[in-house]
This record gives sequence, C-alpha cells and structure tokens, in this order.
Amino acid sequence: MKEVMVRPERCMGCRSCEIACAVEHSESKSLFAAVGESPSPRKRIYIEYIPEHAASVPVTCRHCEDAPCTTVCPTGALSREEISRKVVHSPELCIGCWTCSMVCNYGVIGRQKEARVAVKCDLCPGREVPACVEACPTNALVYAEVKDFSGIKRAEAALKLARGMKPGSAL
Amino acid sequence: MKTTEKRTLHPTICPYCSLGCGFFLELEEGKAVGIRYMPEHPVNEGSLCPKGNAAPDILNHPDRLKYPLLKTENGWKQLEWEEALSLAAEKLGTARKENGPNSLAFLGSAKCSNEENYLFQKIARLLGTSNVDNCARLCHASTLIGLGKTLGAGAMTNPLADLSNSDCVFVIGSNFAENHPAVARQVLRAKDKGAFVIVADPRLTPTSWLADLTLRLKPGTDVALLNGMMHVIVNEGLLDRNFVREKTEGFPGLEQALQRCCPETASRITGIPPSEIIKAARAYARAGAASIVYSMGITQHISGTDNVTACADLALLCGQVGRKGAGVLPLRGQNNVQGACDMGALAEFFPGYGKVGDAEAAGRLKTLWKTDKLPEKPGLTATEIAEAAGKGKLKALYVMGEDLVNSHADSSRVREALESLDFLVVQDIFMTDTAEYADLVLPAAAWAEKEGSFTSTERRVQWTDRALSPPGEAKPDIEILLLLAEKLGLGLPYRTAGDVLAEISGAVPSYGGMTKERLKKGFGLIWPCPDSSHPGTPVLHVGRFKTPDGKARLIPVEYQSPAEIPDPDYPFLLTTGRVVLHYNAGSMSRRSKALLEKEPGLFVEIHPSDAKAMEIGEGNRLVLETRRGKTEATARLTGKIGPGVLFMPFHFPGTNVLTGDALDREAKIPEFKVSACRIRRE
Amino acid sequence: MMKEMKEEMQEGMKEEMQEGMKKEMQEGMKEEMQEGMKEEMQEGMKEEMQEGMKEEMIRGDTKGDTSGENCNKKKVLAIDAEKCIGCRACSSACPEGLIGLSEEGGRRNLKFPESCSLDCERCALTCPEEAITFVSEEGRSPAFSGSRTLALGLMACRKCSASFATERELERVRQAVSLKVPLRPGGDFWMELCPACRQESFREKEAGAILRERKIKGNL
Amino acid sequence: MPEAVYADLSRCIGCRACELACERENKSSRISVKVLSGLAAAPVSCRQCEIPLCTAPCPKGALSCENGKLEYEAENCTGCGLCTLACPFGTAVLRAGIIERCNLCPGMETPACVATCPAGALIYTEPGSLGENIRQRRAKRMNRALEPPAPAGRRAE
Repeated sequence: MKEVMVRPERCMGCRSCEIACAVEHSESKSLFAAVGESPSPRKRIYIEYIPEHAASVPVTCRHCEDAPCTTVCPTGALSREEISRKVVHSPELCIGCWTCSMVCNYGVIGRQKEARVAVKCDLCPGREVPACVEACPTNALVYAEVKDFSGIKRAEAALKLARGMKPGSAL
Repeated sequence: MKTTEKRTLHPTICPYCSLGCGFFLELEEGKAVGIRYMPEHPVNEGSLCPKGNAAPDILNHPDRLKYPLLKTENGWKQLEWEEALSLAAEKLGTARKENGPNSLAFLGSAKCSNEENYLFQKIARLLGTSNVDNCARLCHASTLIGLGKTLGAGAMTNPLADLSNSDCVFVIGSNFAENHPAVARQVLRAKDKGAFVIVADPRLTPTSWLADLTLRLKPGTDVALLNGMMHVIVNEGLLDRNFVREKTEGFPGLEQALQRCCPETASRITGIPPSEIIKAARAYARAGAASIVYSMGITQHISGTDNVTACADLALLCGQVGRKGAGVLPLRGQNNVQGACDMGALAEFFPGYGKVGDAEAAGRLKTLWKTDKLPEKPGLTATEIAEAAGKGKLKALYVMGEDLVNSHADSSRVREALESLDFLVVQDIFMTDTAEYADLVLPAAAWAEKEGSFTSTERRVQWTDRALSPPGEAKPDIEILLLLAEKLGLGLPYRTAGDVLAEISGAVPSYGGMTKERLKKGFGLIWPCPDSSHPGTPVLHVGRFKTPDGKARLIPVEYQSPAEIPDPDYPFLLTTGRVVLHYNAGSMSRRSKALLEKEPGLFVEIHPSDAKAMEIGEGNRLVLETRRGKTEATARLTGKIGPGVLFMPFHFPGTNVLTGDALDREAKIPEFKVSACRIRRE
Repeated sequence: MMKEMKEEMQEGMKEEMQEGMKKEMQEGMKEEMQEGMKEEMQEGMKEEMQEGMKEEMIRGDTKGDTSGENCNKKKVLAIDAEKCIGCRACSSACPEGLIGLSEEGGRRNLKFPESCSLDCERCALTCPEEAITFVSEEGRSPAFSGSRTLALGLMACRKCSASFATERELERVRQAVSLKVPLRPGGDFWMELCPACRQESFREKEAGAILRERKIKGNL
Repeated sequence: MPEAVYADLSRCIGCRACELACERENKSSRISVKVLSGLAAAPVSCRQCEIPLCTAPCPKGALSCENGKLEYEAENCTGCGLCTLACPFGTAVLRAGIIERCNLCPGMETPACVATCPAGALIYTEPGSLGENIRQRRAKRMNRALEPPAPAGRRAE
C-alpha cells in the first residue's frame, strides 16, 4: 500500500500539511469557510517541534501492520481495511474510551471535541494524493510504497555521496 | 476519605527508604487516618510508592509495643520505665566493670533520627567502647570506603532530581523501579529528553524496562564489566584527558592494569557479548553528562569496595563527576542510613568521619564532649559484633531498632550469638524476631511520633515534627537514651532533639550551618552546609574533590570471583534482593495488611529450564539448602533470571538463613548477593 | 437452546416443588393451609405440567410467622419466568433476604418465597424487567401455583470458564448496548468474557503495544 | 471538559502504588495493575468513556451520562449488576449491592492514583492531549536517528 512517508531532514516546520489536512477534513473543504465550521475541522498530522535541536518532525499515522489501536478497540471502530490495508476509524462505532490513544506509539489519534470521537489519518479517501503530501513545499512528505520510497532514499544518498555530503544532512 | 474540618494535615517524611519523600499525614483525634500528597516536595513531587502509601499502617498497628517488657521464666512481664531503665543501666554497668568496656556493643538504627544516633554513639563512646555500628554495614559500608578513598566523600554526588539532566544513565546493580520507585520519574524524564539508559543486572527487572541497553551479567562479576568498559574507553581514546590530568591522580597505574581487561576477557567472565560492553562504554563516555546509579547489587559482595571503586574510576576517567547531570549516585537503603553514618554510629568513624584512632579527630571531640578519654581503637562492626557475641567475647548488647536475626547473613549463627549474650536490650516499635531473644524490650516511638532530623540518600537533611503520640507508654528513642544516660551517670545536658542538633553542628563540619529552624524551612538542607549562611551543596566535587590535595584518586581494582561459587553439591547460584511491596527485614511492611495481601510470602524465582529439568511447577514448595542452613519457599518460574540462578527476596524470615557470611575485607560487608545453593521439591 | 433450557428449568422446578410439598406434608399442615388449598395446588401443578409453565406462584410459610396481623397482609408473589433475567436485583433489595440465590451446574437458582408478609414490595419495584407482581391471597387465581425456584442458564467465560452471568442478562445487555453502538463482529469480543478477564484482556493488549518498543533481550 | 485517568503505558513500572492509594481512599481498589511475564505492566481502570456503555442497560437511570460526565446515584441503583456486564473493560464492580468504579476521587484536585504514581505513568487529562508526549518522544527519536554517528572522543558539551 502507499503510505505517507516522512523525510524529517527536509521538514522546515511550516505546518502547511496540518492546515491542508484540517481543510481537507472540513465540510466545505475551503480554508476560509473551514475556520468557522462546527464541528471544527481537525488535523490528523502533527508537526512536532524539538526546541533542543531547533528541528521539526512531521508525525502521522503509520497504518501499522497488526496495529495496537485496532487490537484494543472494544467495539471494532478501529479496523484494518482488508483491501487497501488502511487502518480506518468508524465514528459511529466509537465510544470514546481513548484506549487507542493510549496504545498508539506515535500519538496520532486525536479527538473530535464536538462529536467526542477519535480522529485519525484516513489517507484522504477520494484523493489521489493525500492533502498533506500535496501541500508540503519541501517534499518532506512523500506518498509512496515502502519499496519505492527506499528507491528514492537510495538515489538521494547516492547524490549526497557524489557531492561529498554527510548521509543524514538535507540536500 | 475527604479532608474535613476535624482532620488536620501534618507534613512528614516517609519512614521507609532513603529517598526522603515528603507527604502529609492526615490526623483525626490524634490518630493517623490517611495521607495527602505533597506535589511541591523536590524529591518525589507528590508521588509515593506502595510502601509510602501504606506507611500510616505502622502507626495504628495493634502489634505495637506499648510497655517495657522483661523476659521471665513465665513469659514477658510488664515493667515500669523506671525499673526497666535501672535494670538496663545496672546490667550494662556490671558488664563494663567486670569485663571492660569492650564487652559491650551497641547497634544503632538507620531508621532513627540523626539526633538519636548521635546520642547513641556518644553513650557508647563515653562508656569507653567503639563497638557501635549500624546496618549501613549491611548495605553501603563499601560505598563509604570505596567512594571515600577515590572521591573523598562516601556519599551520593548529585541530587536525585539532577538525574533528569543526564544524557546517559548507567544503572548497575540497582533495581530502583522497585526499591526506590520515585527515582524512575527522574530517569524517565531524562529519557524524554533523549537520554540513553543502560541497565546492568543479572535479573530482568522493571528497571530494565526503562533501558535502551540491558547487560545481563552473571552475579558478582561487576568489576570485570566495569574494567572491560574502561579498557574500551582508554583504548578508543574516549577518556577525558584534561580532567584526568588536572583533577585525578593514579592514571598510569589504572591504564596499565586495564590492559589485561579487554572486552573479550570481560565477556568470558560476565557472560555479556563484547559488542554490548563496547556499546555501553561508548554511550557512557561520549555522553555530555552521564550518571552512574548503583545500589546493593554493587555493594553486597566480598568485592563490594572494589565494585564501588571501579564505578568511581569509570566516572573519573570520563570526567563525569562534579557537574550538572554527571555524578555517581549510590541509592542507599534506610531512611536515615546516610545520617546514621554521618553521626558516627560506625565502628571506625567518629561523627563527621574523623577516623577512630586519629588523635586530631579524637582531640576535637574530647573538647566538645568535655571528656578526657575516648576509645582509641576502632570497634567491632555490626557483622563482627554478632560473631564476637557467638564466641562469648561480648557480654551485653544494646540494639536500637534493628532486626538482626532477619537482616544479617547466616541468621542461624546470629540466633546462636544472641542466645549466648548475658544481657540483650532491644528497643523497637514491634516485637521483632530479634526482640524475642531480648532480656529487656523497650517500646519506642515510630517516626511520626517524635521529632528529629533525617538525612536522605541525596544528603538532604530534613526535620520532622511530632504529629501524634506514641501508643501506650512507648517513648521516642531520644527520651529513652537520655533517661538511660542519666541512669548510667553520663549526665547528658539535652532536653530536646534541637539541643542535640546544636551539638551535632559543632561535631560534624558538614552539618555546621544546620539548625532546627533552618531545616524546617523549605525542604531541608543538603550537606555540606558548613555555616549558618551556607545554602547547602547539592552537587559535590565541583572544582575540587574532598581529598586533602583536592584531587581524586584513580585506583585499579582486579576482578575476584565470589567467595562461594556453585559446585556439584550446591549447583545453583542464589542471589537476593528486594521486591516493590516489602521493605528490608519486613518488620514494618509485613504488618501492613494491604502490602501483605499483595505479596504474602517467601518465594524463589527459578528459570523455567531449570524447573523443567527438576520437574518443578509454578507454586510448588521447594526446600533450599546452602552450607549454612535450609529454608522453604514457593517456586516462581520466570525468565527474569538466567538458568542456574535463583532469586529470593529478603523480606521474610528464611532467606538469610541461607546467605553467606564471607566479608569484604575493607568494608566488612557480607556477600548477600552470591551463595551456592541446592534445591529439591518438598 | 432456549427451549431446551426451559424444559430443563421445568424439570428442576417440578422436582423442587414436589420435594417442597412432601416436606410440608410430613411436617403436618400449617394452620392456614386448608385441605382445599392443598388440593387446588396439586391440581394447579398438574395443569401446569400439562400446559407448560406460564406464571409461577409460590406460596410457603414466611419464616413461620403465622400469627397476628401480618398474616392478614400476606401477599402472594407472582413471578413471570419469561421475563426474569436472573439479575439478582430483587435478592439484594429484599430487606429480609427472603429471595435465595445460588449457582451450581451452570445454573443460577433464584428461590422465591411463595408469599410475603412484608409490606415493602421492594423486590417488585426494583425488578428491572418488572417480572415480579404481588396479588392478594384472596385474588389469587387457581391457575397460580407455586414453584420455589427459577433456574436460569449461566454463561461461562471464554477465557477462565467461570460462570459470570445468565444468558438472559447478557442478551438484555447486548440489546441495550446495541442501541448506543452497533455491535459488529469482533466488536463484541468482551461480551463473552467475565469482567475480570475483560480487564486482563485489555491489559494484555495494552502491554503488547509497548512491548514492541521495549528493548529487552531475553527469552521471556 | 471530560477527563479521566489514562496511562502513559511505556512508563508504568508495575509498582501497584495506585492500587494502594485507591484502596486507602475508597476502601477497595478500582484500579488494577499486573506485571505480565516480567516484561510489562499496565494499569486498568474506568476509562470514563464518552459514550459509556455501562449506562445502556441501567434500568432505573442510576448510571447516567451528561456531557461526558458519568453520574452514579446509589439510591436509584437496583444492584442488578447489568452495568458490570456492559462495561467492555470490566472495571465496574458490584460489591454489596453498590456499583464501584473510578469516580476520579471527588474533592481531590488529582485522583489519588495519579498523584501517587512514582513513575508519572498515570495521567489525569483531557483525552485529546493524550498523544502529545508520545509524539514528542517519537519525533525526538526520529531526529536523533538522523544525527550522523558521533566521532570517537568526547562530544562537545
């Protein structure tokens, strides 16, 4: 399956992805209208700022195989779609016990205040490329299959080597 | 249970371990009815471990001793205080007159306040003997000696909260998650900031859960591991050369000794793969600030002093001392074990660590005590006291708040020793197994029933006020000691604990600036605090060490195998330790219903493969036998320990029947952690 | 399943009833127990056996209190065996503890007295299913007849095999819960577990999530 | 703002202080911790669900939920115990005809179990903020992985 892969060294912390995500998950799907909407649109991707290193890292659902959130969900609101392999959340089944939020090792299960249910990344159904990826100006987010992503990383590493740069640094 | 108008809150300090956690005792009509937390306390930030939560159980317990008791042929006879103390004074006096002062011995208590321990050793020394010691001998005597000779002070170098500033925390021989749970919050905080945590322990414990790297070494092989790590550090040039050159002495000797200790050698002895030893060495040495946390897994060996020395060497080699987040942190046992040592309740030290035998130290004390005679030779240590009693060399023993039957190694011999005494006084809050042997039992007050100061493992001296009255006719230890001193004709001029503290600040230089008023303000003072304007010293060894020339010593140590190793007769290696729900000899924690319900009896951990070979199932009763005795325990099958190793907690009578009495040659600490043992199903 | 259960239940009750009757006969008649009544009861019993049980009426001496005014107030309990889910509410509500509870052989047995001279009616008021009603002795229809015990089938926990609730209780809970949240397959795994095992199953799942992150080596 | 006692599971050291504290405050413990095969421990207590299933079968409305706050009125409770069967977590317990479950220690600023937790594993918080710490930790770990391996010798202070 294609996933939102992260290249943290490229993230400059502009939070475009967060805004794009919230707008995409709003009623109106427009930035200006979304602001006033109720229930207020919620983002599902998070930019974590690390003050000690003045660095930002995007954190979003990894759609884990054998995801802990799906194992603990008592009502089956969180489940894995057999075909797409996405970890999806059905709000009508959610009882808001937040056990999923406790066990998520990435901390990316949020809460929709008004509806009092969990919200998480759904990889933007109906879109070819998720909104966050499309909005990222530095390509720190890539929508790709793992094997293709490795290919991208390899090419990048080769380029860095050729230019005599350190492997971890940004291009 | 809500705080109502009838209820009052009384700030106090936990009586269990050495962390010095604060909380409020909730009182109603003079009875302790509950606990409120104290989030502003700098050590525990309000948190309490299960034992702390159960602390009030001690105060209201029906088993509390309420009257002085005399052993007669028809059982215990209740005495008046007057009668009891006259008897004690008379018996001690007779023994002293007939057999000399060294036929007396005094065992102080790391559970009693600084003032009480100071008085206790003063009485002993005024009677002319240095046979005074406390249970630090059984847990951290090796720390006193080992850190004393390397860093110049046998105490924790940095405060606990400073652990959160470390980039690397190296835990060796400590299961703080169970034994000092509030330390876990600081280590976790360091982890949150990105620290690398290494845990070296033969067992997998909840402390190992916090580790980024776990080193499962064989019990008793710590020196080999530490030497292996130092070898890597020196070889790879990871040492702090400037620090070593400017602040230490003895590097060439250490460097030479380390040549023989390559990781492969260390791996053969410890059972840890060389790659992991190298990884640990690099992580520790490269960290901006690294701390070593150790505990009884390091100290309770015949090589205890060597283990401690090696820890100090490692820290010095990498310059990881005397800075924020960099230090050596021995986590001590009892709530006032640091204080009892500071007060000189030790056979070889006067108050403030002046050596017994050192004329200058004795001279100062003579002036202060207005006496012309003080013992000139170090006395018998706690372990030697029991031995000497067994050989009939001791006539009378005074035990204050210590259950040596259950806490000393090889308890069958301790029992015999106690029986052979002419006169035994035990002053305690419960009828312990030791008190059962006493001729005279004196009922004492528990921690919240008296006032005084306590010194925690991080050298924080805190004052507690009396919150409630002791049950029956029980008295604070300090009152008992003062009355006894009067009967003995020593005439000590104090009325309150505050008076004693005033003298302590004259006798112990690092307590120089401590007064009751200052200690009560905020959360105490951290020694050294030499004068009344000094704010206390949270981090030791900043700039210079507490040695005469200000330089630390690098002292090479060599691995030596434990005193007793498994053989065909006794094929298992038995190690002992603590569990989270109980405390030491258990005289307090085993009387808490809530704690006992959750951990009701003695068990032994055995590896499933050993259990299978011997057809032992979970919950089977096993008979364990060493060269010293045998005991029964329930089997618990677990991979927490390795094959060939057994683990038992020492909170229940029975464990120390098995443990060995081989002593560390310098610190005289018994090797509790390694015994050869055999087992069979009952 | 349900049918089987009912049959079994009836079996059990019959036995109970007959035994109870025998005992009473041996003991001799109680004062208020008239010949006619006895006949009536036996007849009622017979009828019931033929028809299958609809309502049971239980009658017996209430702690032997036969004298004075209590006697006059004596009311007869009518239990709707179809409605009762065996939840025990009545049992804990009764101030005199007259409703007996026992569990054995995969059944929860509720033992009701035939009649009651207390004037609280707490058992009826508390019953979540309104399965208990009171009728005065005079108004008692001949069709009412007594068995003392209702035996309801228990569910065994899928994990620890301990019986933890009656089948009817769980059915009732399932219905109620479905109104809040549609229960899908897999979304009701906990229904088959006793409360203690439910805690345990969540503990295991939660611990499982952190174990992957834990860097402990060892063969545990 | 609905709040409950949650756990930062990676911090729990299985010491059971929370059980002791709860037992002292509430006579019986409403939170339970167990060490699983010596490798992990997890506390389980009432999750104060936003849609509490325990209220569903309650016949007399003794258990009710208003704006995410669960209320229990003992005087309306029939003691039927159906709520204990409707709770997926098994954390509502019927004892002597009364339902016992975590009531977040009314009258205390922080529930006793949270206040006492030595490792800071129990958190009393609004559920939306649960992921914050975990995300930070994750981000730091990813960031650290980016650092090139340090060269031999002391890292600059």
